[in-house]
Amino acid sequence: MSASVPSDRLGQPADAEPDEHHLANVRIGVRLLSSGVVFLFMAFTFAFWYLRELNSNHDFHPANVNPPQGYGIAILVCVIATAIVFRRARSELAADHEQFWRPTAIAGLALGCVTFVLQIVEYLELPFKTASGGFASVFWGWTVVFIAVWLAALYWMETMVAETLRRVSTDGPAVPVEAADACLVFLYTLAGIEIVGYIFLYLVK
Amino acid sequence: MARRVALTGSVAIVLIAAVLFYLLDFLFTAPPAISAVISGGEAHLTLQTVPSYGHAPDPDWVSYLAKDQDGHWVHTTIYKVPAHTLVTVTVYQYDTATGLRNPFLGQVRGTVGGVATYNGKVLSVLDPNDASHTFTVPDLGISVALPGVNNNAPNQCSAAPCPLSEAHTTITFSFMSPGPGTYRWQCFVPCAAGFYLGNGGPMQTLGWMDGEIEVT
Amino acid sequence: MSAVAHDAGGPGEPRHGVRIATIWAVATAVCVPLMIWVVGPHIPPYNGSLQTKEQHDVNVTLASLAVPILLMIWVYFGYSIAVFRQRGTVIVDGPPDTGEPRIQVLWVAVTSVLVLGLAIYGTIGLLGASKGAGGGQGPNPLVKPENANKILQVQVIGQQWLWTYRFPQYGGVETPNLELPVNEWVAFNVTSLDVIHSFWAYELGVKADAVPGSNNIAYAKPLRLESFQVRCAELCGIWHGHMNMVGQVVTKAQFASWIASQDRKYAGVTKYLPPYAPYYYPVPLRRG
Amino acid sequence: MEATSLPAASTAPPSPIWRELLGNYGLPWAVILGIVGYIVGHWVGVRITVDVQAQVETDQNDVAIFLGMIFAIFGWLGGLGFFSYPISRMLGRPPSHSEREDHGPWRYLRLCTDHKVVGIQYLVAVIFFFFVAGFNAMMIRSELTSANATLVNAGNYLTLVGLHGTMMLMMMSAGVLGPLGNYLVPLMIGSRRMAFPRIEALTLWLTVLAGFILLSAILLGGFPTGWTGYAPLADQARGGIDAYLVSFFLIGLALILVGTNVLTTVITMRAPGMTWNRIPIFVWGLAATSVLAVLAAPVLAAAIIMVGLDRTVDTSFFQAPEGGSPFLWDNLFWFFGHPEVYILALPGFGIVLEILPVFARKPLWGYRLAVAGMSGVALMSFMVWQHHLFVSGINANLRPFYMFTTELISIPTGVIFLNGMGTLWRARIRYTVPMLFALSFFFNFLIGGLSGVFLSDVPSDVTTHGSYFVMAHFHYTIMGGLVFALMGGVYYWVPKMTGWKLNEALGKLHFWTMFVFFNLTFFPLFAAGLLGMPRRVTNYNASLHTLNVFVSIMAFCLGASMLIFLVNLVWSLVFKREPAGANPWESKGLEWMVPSPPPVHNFDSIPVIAGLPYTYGMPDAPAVASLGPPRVAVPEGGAA
Repeated sequence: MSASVPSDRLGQPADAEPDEHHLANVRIGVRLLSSGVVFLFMAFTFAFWYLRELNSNHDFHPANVNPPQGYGIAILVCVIATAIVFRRARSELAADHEQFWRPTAIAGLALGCVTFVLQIVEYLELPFKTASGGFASVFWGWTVVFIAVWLAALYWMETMVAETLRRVSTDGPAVPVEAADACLVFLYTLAGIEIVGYIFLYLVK
Repeated sequence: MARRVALTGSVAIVLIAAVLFYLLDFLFTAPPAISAVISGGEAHLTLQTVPSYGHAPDPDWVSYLAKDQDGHWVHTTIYKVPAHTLVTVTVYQYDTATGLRNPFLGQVRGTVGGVATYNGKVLSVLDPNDASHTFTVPDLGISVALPGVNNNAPNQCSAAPCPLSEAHTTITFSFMSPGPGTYRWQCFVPCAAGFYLGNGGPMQTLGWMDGEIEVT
Repeated sequence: MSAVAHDAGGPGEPRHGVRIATIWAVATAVCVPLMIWVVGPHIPPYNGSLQTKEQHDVNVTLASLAVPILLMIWVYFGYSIAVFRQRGTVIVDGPPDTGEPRIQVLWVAVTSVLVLGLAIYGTIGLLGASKGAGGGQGPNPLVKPENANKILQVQVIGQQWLWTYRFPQYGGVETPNLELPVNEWVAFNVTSLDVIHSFWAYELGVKADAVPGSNNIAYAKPLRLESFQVRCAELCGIWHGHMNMVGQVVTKAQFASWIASQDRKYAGVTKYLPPYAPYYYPVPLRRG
Repeated sequence: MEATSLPAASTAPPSPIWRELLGNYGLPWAVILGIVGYIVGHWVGVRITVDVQAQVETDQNDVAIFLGMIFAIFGWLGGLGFFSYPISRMLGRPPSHSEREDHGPWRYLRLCTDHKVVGIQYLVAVIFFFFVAGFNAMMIRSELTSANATLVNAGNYLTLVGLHGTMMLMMMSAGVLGPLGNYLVPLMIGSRRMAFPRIEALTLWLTVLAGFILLSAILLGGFPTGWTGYAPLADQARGGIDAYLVSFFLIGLALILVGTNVLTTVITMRAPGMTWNRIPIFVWGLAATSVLAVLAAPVLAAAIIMVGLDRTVDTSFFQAPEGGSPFLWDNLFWFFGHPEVYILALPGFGIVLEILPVFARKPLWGYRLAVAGMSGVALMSFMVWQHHLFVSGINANLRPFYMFTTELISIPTGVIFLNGMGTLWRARIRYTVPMLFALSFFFNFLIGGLSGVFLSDVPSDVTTHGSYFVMAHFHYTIMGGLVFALMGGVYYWVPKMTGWKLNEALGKLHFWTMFVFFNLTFFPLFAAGLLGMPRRVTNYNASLHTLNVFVSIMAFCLGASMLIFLVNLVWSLVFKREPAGANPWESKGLEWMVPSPPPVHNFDSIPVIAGLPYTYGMPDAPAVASLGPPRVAVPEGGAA
């Protein structure tokens, strides 16, 4: 599908300034959506502490239900690494080092994909199924929703990488730095959520 | 202008058709009512409980069936009974035991003499773990637990209406019908397989394990 | 565009403020006593129990407090609709006042004081003589009557579409009908076997959600020998509206003979009942 | 509308062959791909769970229904062409703001990023689903004319109540943000479009799809839980509950997106000169609502995901015997529930305070107080949710706290009355239809608010919780408050949106019948509640029979009065079409300085705002904005 030729429908030449708001909108929009996502995971966090405290029928966390610590750490590290690598890529972009921005951004995207794959593999190797108590439910609920939201982050990084690779004109940065900043805000939010999730899913007994 | 009239008219017709479909196909659907057989000043009701109905729309659902005036098994739970007469109920029970959620309902209540005959034995309390279904009319204080067929009985019935040749238990009891009115009745054993706590689907749908006794 | 009549409240302008205030004062002076003494007594719930008396008093107080506020708004709006009208066809603008900080501060202050008062009043009602005003207070109630564990305990078991009651102090007998001694404290331990119901004894002013896996305690002290309707106040499935029964408040002696008769009547099934517990997890647990 | 100076603008290649053959993206394709998606999803779902015993026995495979609906959503969005932009972005093309828009009536059945088209689409959708839910209400009242279940059997009655409640709340939460928000916010803050035009169209089509998915609950056997969807009952219900969950999830998603869109537009795209205290009060109302929508809807989405997992993969979030707890749903749902009811109330405040100055010919009295009031309501609505659970047995020691916060929130809510009274002081009131609705809002919301004070008091709440008293309270605040305000907004702004006047006589007839019969319908229900009639029941004791028959008759008259509104809309907008001109109400709002209906680009050049649009009674005050020279053949560039 080709990008439509931006012409005003009534044949009048388009106005000159609609684009100036785009980056400001993305900046505000990502902060709003990130706070929405934080509330989404706050609901799961509340579910964990609430069910743990109630521990109805002493079946919240049966002894044999233990998440694989190895995968937990691996996913945590990958999520944080994605954020750090992409932050590095952003500073390259800001410093107009086009040649460093490209590989670092691709590395960030790759790390994101690794995180996704790791989570899927963890599901296959998971010792407990969904029907083993409140903790297992919260574990599955949290990780499934996190991976779904993580896909949105991957999509965003992918669009920036694709836009860089496809560049036609060479003046100015491949991707507006503000767009990279906005994506970073989203990545920081998800990294923070993953840290909180890691603590109560893997460490708290 | 004519085009606009036609457009608005056609939209109106489509909407009215949708409303009628919604009303007739969903809201006002109710199982047919059958009336008890009257003989010699007494009313007789013959019911049957099957583990799975076996036909559309829900083949796997557990259900009651009732014999109408001329002896055909009808898939309904709405029974018409004359007022202030002795009603004798015979239930052929084809399902296996699931066990009562509230053991109290093993107690036979509200029947003549406070007893019911299970395969010939007269009892006033049934062991809750043997119960497969109940016939309970809470507003009238009537409650009779129906024992189940043992699990490994040979010829178990799987599709309604089940013939008497297949494994079943027979329960008979009688009660005095009250003044005119509509009284809901239901099964209190969580027998809706596949639903959480066994209380979904057929247990919450008129015509399967819930019904009304219309006293006229 | 609209012509502007800049009438800055000249001498001919009637003193609207004073008029509105007087109308309001007269109306309040008439209506508040009307509400307290004439309408008030008819506001349900009536005096079936200590709890309904508390609820009745709260309702009457709130109603008689609401009357002046209601009248203030009605009189003001009625007056402005009648008097501050556009006269003639030419559209004339009113005075350009955009806000009086003093009035705003006064309004917020008055409403805050009113609200604070209501909250304190409600809390006093909650913690007062009615010991929780008949509402369910969960496993460890905030407010208990004196020697709470010696009063009559009634376990209310809600299940999909029937209320049954167990009496732990009388051998754990379970019965579908309920009789209570008059002028005695009773503790309802409300629980459920499947989904959320809500035990509502209307005339006793008791309402407590029946939640599976939790014991919800509500206190009541019936005061009159009357029957009370029991209904389910939380949607629980097809027969939610039919989960009704009628209980009876009887004298202490009648209660003793009734509970003994229930013991005899249901002796057969009592031995099958699970041991008395604040809540039950009945089989089948998984899907049936 | 794009500036031609985009960095990598490429001329559009000729449309691909398949596009010519199959015709364009649009509603027909959306419906076809939606249905095909459901069939494929259902088939896949059945294949996946062929060995899961629990799913087989219920004759209705929840996994298959959920998968079917998810595929249907993707089919619907694909058919409308929503995936073409993300795919082009993933292929590296630069962001663009407008789909290929063409004019003519068919753009209303297609993905169109013009905020005015989306506004009208929303209005039609909200009114359509409002009437569907209203029809359900008529069926409920006709069932309640008899003291026990006669017309509709008890099981279907619960689906009826659930459909009425859920659809009304779904449509009313987007009821003002959608139509009036999308249409008017750009016009009132001097911008050409919303911040994210494509997301705006997405929220519309998600809302429409959610409405139809909820209606499909009938085909899946209905759901017994009502709009609150309480926990173990939701786990246990038949297939219809899946339709309820998916449609409420879509509405939650649409709420987050429309909230983000409106709030971002207000923050970044105000015309030069429009400082924070020059924003019209209606836009403030929507901004406060958007904050609530963005933060509260995700909690609902999480709770719905939990029930979905409980029903499909056998987790036990809400199953007490398995380590879950029904209280979890209570808390999560009402944590969303109370901000939701303020998402319903705040737009009503915004509309009324916008209409009042115009017909009282006086500036809005206490503008800053109104803004503070709305923000106060938005902030505190997250701290009151357990007043729905006073008798549920959850942490009894917090009762006084929640009683206090619930009483506290009535202060900012009460501020609206002071604004109204101040604006009417020595005003020059014109009794046009919008003004009648605005004034009746105060009458109804006063009764709703005071009954709310009763409910927030625990001793009084013990009898009234879960009874018809609560039902009358929230009908007074939502129908008496929001729907009356929305009707006022429709009568006030439809001449601007369509360019045609709504018939004044029919409007007044509609108002008076609606106002009288609304009060006659719902005021007696306070008494029914206090006399012990629980909500959502088919049978009540005989002593309430005459009261219920009276209320049912009044409800039918209320339904008839809503039909008058429909007749007025169809008559005035389809047949009579009497032109309304740019400013029929002599208002000073910015949206009234452009022709009605406004041109696609709203303003010839971005206006410079001079002050608040409430300068009534100030003859020397400048107009709210200077629009700059009208657009000539070749405009000399952008904003003045």
